Amino acid sequence: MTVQELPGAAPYRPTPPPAWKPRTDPAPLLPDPEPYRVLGTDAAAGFAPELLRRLYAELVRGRRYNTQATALTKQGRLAVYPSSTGQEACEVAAALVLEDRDWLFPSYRDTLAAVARGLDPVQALTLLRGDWHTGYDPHEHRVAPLCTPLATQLPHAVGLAHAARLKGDDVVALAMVGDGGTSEGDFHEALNFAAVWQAPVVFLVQNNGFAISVPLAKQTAAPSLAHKAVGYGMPGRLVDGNDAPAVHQVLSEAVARARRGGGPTLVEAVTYRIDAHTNADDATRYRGDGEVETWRAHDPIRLLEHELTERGLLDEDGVRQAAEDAETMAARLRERMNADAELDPMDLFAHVYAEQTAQLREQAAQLRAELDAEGDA
Amino acid sequence: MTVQELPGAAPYRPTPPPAWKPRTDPAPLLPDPEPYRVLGTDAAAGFAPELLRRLYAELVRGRRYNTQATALTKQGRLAVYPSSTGQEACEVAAALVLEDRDWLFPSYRDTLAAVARGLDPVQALTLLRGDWHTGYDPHEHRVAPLCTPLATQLPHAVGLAHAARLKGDDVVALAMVGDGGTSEGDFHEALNFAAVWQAPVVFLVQNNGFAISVPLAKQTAAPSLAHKAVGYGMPGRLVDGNDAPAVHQVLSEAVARARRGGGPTLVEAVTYRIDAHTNADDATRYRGDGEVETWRAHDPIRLLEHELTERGLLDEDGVRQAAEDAETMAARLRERMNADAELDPMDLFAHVYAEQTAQLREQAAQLRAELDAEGDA
Amino acid sequence: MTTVANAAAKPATKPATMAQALQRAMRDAMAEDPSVHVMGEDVGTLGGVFRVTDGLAKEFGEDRCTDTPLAEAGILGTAVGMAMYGLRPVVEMQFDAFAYPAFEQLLSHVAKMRNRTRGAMPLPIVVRVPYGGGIGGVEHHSDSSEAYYMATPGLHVVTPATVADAYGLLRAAIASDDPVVFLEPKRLYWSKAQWSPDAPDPVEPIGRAVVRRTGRSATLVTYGPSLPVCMEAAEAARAEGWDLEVVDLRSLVPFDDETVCASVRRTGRAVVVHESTGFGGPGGEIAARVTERCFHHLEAPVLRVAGFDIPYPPPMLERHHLPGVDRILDAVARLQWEAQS
Amino acid sequence: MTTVANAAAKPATKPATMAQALQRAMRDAMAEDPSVHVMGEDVGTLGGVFRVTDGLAKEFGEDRCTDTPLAEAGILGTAVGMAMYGLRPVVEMQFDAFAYPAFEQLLSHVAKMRNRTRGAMPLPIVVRVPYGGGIGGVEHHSDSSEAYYMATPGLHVVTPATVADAYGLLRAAIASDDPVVFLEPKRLYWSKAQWSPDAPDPVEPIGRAVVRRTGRSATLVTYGPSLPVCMEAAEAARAEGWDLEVVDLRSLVPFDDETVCASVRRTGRAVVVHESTGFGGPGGEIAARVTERCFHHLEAPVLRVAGFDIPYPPPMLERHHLPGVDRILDAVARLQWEAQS
Ligand SMILES: Cc1ncc(C[n+]2csc(CCOP(=O)(O)OP(=O)(O)O)c2C)c(N)n1
Ligand SMILES: Cc1ncc(C[n+]2csc(CCOP(=O)(O)OP(=O)(O)O)c2C)c(N)n1
Ligand SMILES: [Mg+2]
Ligand SMILES: [Mg+2]
Repeated sequence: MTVQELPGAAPYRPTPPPAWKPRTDPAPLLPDPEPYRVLGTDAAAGFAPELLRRLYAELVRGRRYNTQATALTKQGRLAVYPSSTGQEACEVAAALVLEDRDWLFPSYRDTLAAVARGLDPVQALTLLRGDWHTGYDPHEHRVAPLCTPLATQLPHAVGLAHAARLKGDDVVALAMVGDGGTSEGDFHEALNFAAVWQAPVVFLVQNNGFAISVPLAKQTAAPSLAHKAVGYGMPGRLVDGNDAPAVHQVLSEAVARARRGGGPTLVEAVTYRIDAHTNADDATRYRGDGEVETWRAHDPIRLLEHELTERGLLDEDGVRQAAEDAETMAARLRERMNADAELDPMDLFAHVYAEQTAQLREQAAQLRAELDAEGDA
Repeated sequence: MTVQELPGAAPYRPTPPPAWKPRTDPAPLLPDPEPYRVLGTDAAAGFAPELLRRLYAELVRGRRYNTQATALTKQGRLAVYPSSTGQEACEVAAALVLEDRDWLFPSYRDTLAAVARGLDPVQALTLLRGDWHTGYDPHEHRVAPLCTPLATQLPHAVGLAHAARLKGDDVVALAMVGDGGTSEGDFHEALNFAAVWQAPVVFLVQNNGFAISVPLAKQTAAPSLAHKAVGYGMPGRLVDGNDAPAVHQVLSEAVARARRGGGPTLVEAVTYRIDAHTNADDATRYRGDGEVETWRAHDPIRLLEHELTERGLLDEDGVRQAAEDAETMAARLRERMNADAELDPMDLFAHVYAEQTAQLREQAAQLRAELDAEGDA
Repeated sequence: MTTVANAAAKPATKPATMAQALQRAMRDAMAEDPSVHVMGEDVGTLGGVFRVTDGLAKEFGEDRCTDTPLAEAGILGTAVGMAMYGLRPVVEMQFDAFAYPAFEQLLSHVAKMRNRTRGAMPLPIVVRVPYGGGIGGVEHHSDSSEAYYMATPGLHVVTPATVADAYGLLRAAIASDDPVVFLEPKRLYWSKAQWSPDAPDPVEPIGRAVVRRTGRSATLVTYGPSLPVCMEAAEAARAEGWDLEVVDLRSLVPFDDETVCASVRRTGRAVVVHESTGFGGPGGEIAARVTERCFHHLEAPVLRVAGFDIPYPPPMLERHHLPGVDRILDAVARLQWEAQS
Repeated sequence: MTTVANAAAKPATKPATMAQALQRAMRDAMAEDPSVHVMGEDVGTLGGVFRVTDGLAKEFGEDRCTDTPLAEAGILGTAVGMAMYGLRPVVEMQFDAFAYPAFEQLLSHVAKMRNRTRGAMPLPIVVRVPYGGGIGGVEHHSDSSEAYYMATPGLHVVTPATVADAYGLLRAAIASDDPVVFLEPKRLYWSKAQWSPDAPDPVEPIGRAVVRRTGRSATLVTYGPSLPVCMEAAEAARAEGWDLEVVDLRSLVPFDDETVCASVRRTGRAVVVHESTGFGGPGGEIAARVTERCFHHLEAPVLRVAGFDIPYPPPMLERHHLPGVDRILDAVARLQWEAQS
């Protein structure tokens, strides 16, 4: 076929090109240029004192949980602990904005969010203690298994939210991921599916400045991680991750939007990992004390404490009360974690399949025999 | 540690939060709201007549190449052919904007771009004829193997461009991908690496409306695919993919930017796949004739022909000349493809490793013996 | 895991292709159970590139049979989330090699979720993978990837070789509370058999091999695309005086040691036949476990006829790669008949 | 493929860990050949989570030892492009299970590029994968993924078990013009040996197994993390009157049939030992090919001692999963000694 043979070719009169219309309006999708803040601004006055006090109490508990868990690694009671010290505002807000029927999809760093949602801390720490993988029934508190392969839990959150919507349930999923995790292909695929399906899901990126040793500048050249939302056609929000009411507000709005059928939102919370990556990491290899100190000054608890104190919503008694509550929780956790986990090696074969295969039955019998022989010896 | 024990805690005076600065300015990264067009606008006057004539000749050849290759599938001379009819402006421009030392990374649909870059069409079609996988030495014309697993060639382009830059060579890589391919994780990872490394690479997305049967609306909710650039911190450009000089200009600018160290660009060319996905596909299952007709009216060849004719740069002789050239090319291709490929089954073992393993030597000997036995029988 | 088909009054059979039987299995499962969802690339409007999901979107709506964005990890990953919420996703991977981007999700989540959660979060997902060669596909369209799946505890790996099994095994896979990788032999999609969609043959639960042809001289152990080749070889072997038994595994995981070993103990000789590459392929496991269990019944080592240890060849050369009748007979001839006791 | 180390005047040896030997191998390769680039997550400033790349970024600059964005397919995919342009990338995957997102790139490109292009585009890439358990790692940190790599033609698959081999094999891998999956046994990273970094033992080209201990009763065939266990088992076996030979494969692909079969023919009995799951694991292939080649020398079937067919256990239970001395001796005891001729 040559040009001339094109159907209806000559004489050719150009018609207007096929209509182009953007699928979504990019402008309202663009995140604010600065992280949204509440504390120290006029917006703070709009928050109910109960919410602020609740946040404060949870932050204090959260910090204590982090220090306690870290201490447990030193005592050999945890195999490893990735601390969220400095990130408690994100962890706590993520838990508090959800309804009971909603689902939380934590990453391996987010045991605190799971605990703030109501999970037994000992169960939340099972993975890191090493007696089993997921230490809880995910359906009980609607907390998905703590996820170690980075960003791989994001498509799960999308699928679950999508399924709930198909079933007519007004359930929202909130999925947590780190700045490093945003580089993974699964992040991209999850956000794209969510936007195409208009799934009721909220993605919370805790940008804590590092992926282990790799700083954000080596992770992305984007204006902000929230700007990634534009490429999926969903709103992106940028928030100060150490400002608990701000995080709470932004996430609440995103959850509400998702619940009313408005689709997914990407939230970037700018925060900082005060501790090393895990107790096994040596952060001095890749960052200076100065940076850490700057962020310590922007501590989520102090920020909120200052606001509450200034406004007369918190006095010395209140501070002491919060600290004591946290101490009680920590003592309880320490005590329970000091008890040896009860282990049955035969569990290794119990849950691989709904029904044990003949091969696994054979192998279980082998181990049973070995254990019996050991016992006899 | 309780709040009070935070180093240097009381009295706490809030300091300004740690500095926030966007890594790149999002505003200039945002693509134009409408696809950029040259034909039918004043911009057309700025183009050298030689370039426009060259583009025209290549488009006509390209169309003829497409129809010829499709015909070869009917004659059983090609196993399969994914036609780029209607997309010739993108294919041709992608080839023409590159210098000899640059690299082209085509997808499986882009044999035309490879041919326009100088590759022997028979070699370009080897994969689709089925006598070998890649039918050419990629180093000869700096054309990477035609890539079938979608978007997987994009990180290759980034790595090659990065390597060239590390070696001090001012080489640019241009990688081609479809609208469907942008949903793959590899697309995301490639663009992110490119932006972080400021690699001299240009990503050309041919948005032809469909991934086989799946329309763009089920593929993305983004304002445009070009908007995805924002999330990586690179410029995104939106261009009418049937407007050859427009595509040529946008790609040239992106290549120049990459070459002078300005980093990667994402270009979305809005076009349309006039034929079915491949000769094996039945497009009537998922789209109506009306849509196809609208796009036929916006045919890249006609658009350019009209412009050239109006401006007196092309007369009937010129049209005939282009058609005849194309016909000669097609006749030659037909003839050469009608010759049976020469095949040596022993090649199966020749290139798996630099040195054949003992196991492959054994297996080659087995096949040799079988073939000899066949020959004897 | 439940057995799904039950023998009713048997209406007359008529010819059906394997693709039709698979379609019918999904259709019937979707009609019976609203939690069954089909998803993948081009499965909706188009009905799949092999038309295996033809008509499902029309009958059940796009929410039950969904054209997804083009991203395999995303497809399987969202299916995991859907299964967490109680759905039973049936995922189509368009071709074998295009399942690779989903391996992370498959290996680290799909296979492990039940175990990680002590059974609290089973994932009843079926991953349908058209596999194998023989259809003249260009590169990446003809891989035999079963070894990867077999090496991943927590998955069931199933592959039909007949029209009736295509229906029965897919129904069983969808009914299974565990994830099943369901390997569909591409080149058998258009194979036909007399079959009644209205009274499909009862199918046993996943995990049972079947003797397709009894014989006394040696056992051919095979599955999926290689079954018809083995049946043909067994026919041809008669001329050489060999009476071959043919075992169709149907399920690679769990593996039916009982049926396979019973056959090999009877015949004393065995050849494993598959398209997948030999080295590191399924045949090694099969030969090893048969030998472990039947050593003193073996007159000769268990041999393997497999694809060569090379990337899958281009269309024009694939016939040299694929196990054919002659290569099988050559292997049978090497079973040390001179040593016959 | 070239042999890289040459015996010079031998300076005194001193104790070194496997991690140090690996570091030294990269360092020496980078110093000799400017096209060698190390890349991965945390390999630069931090020196890798196992410190195997410690100091390389400092010595050679961030362009030669690069902290990449966090995306395994992207890392391997860009390495492919770099190799296309003549570099020799050495890629680190942080842990075994985190290599899975890169499988698509590995299976469809890295393994196939040379073949696809008739040798025009070889990819001299080394993919370093810390693998295996025994270090108390939580889930996804202790997988033995070698079966996946073995089933993929076009890859070399290598794993050192000693400090000297760690250096020699990694040098050979980097020097190889083909892609090499280099499996580093995590739990041997801190194992020590007397070794001289200045005159490393000459190493043979990739593909040669080595007899680590001679013996007459039976052969233990093993590799990587299981070698020390097998050596211990062989010591312990003396008390039972068994004199065990131990073969360290070093290279799973290409496989050294010659060395392995020579040993098994001598001893007449064999046990394959590895951490990877048994079903579908490397042992099946090894047992099958040894049996094919040595059938009439075998007094008993080749047995396998492997990890169970389960997802890798949590830290507190891993000792029950890993092949230990007792389990190896049990297997040796089942080698039908009563049938001894
Ligand atoms: C797929 C995958 N690759 C690599 C790792 C190893 N790894 C664990 S944490 C981590 C850094 C994560 O950084 P980020 O996403 O920012 O989360 P953060 O640790 O800061 O909370 C890496 C590389 C992993 N867990 N999963
Ligand atoms: C990883 C992968 N998944 C699936 C396929 C099968 N497939 C081939 S082409 C195609 C559609 C591609 O659409 P698009 O990217 O828009 O390119 P186009 O065909 O329109 O040029 C699909 C799904 C593939 N080749 N690779
Ligand atoms: Mg981080
Ligand atoms: Mg398209």
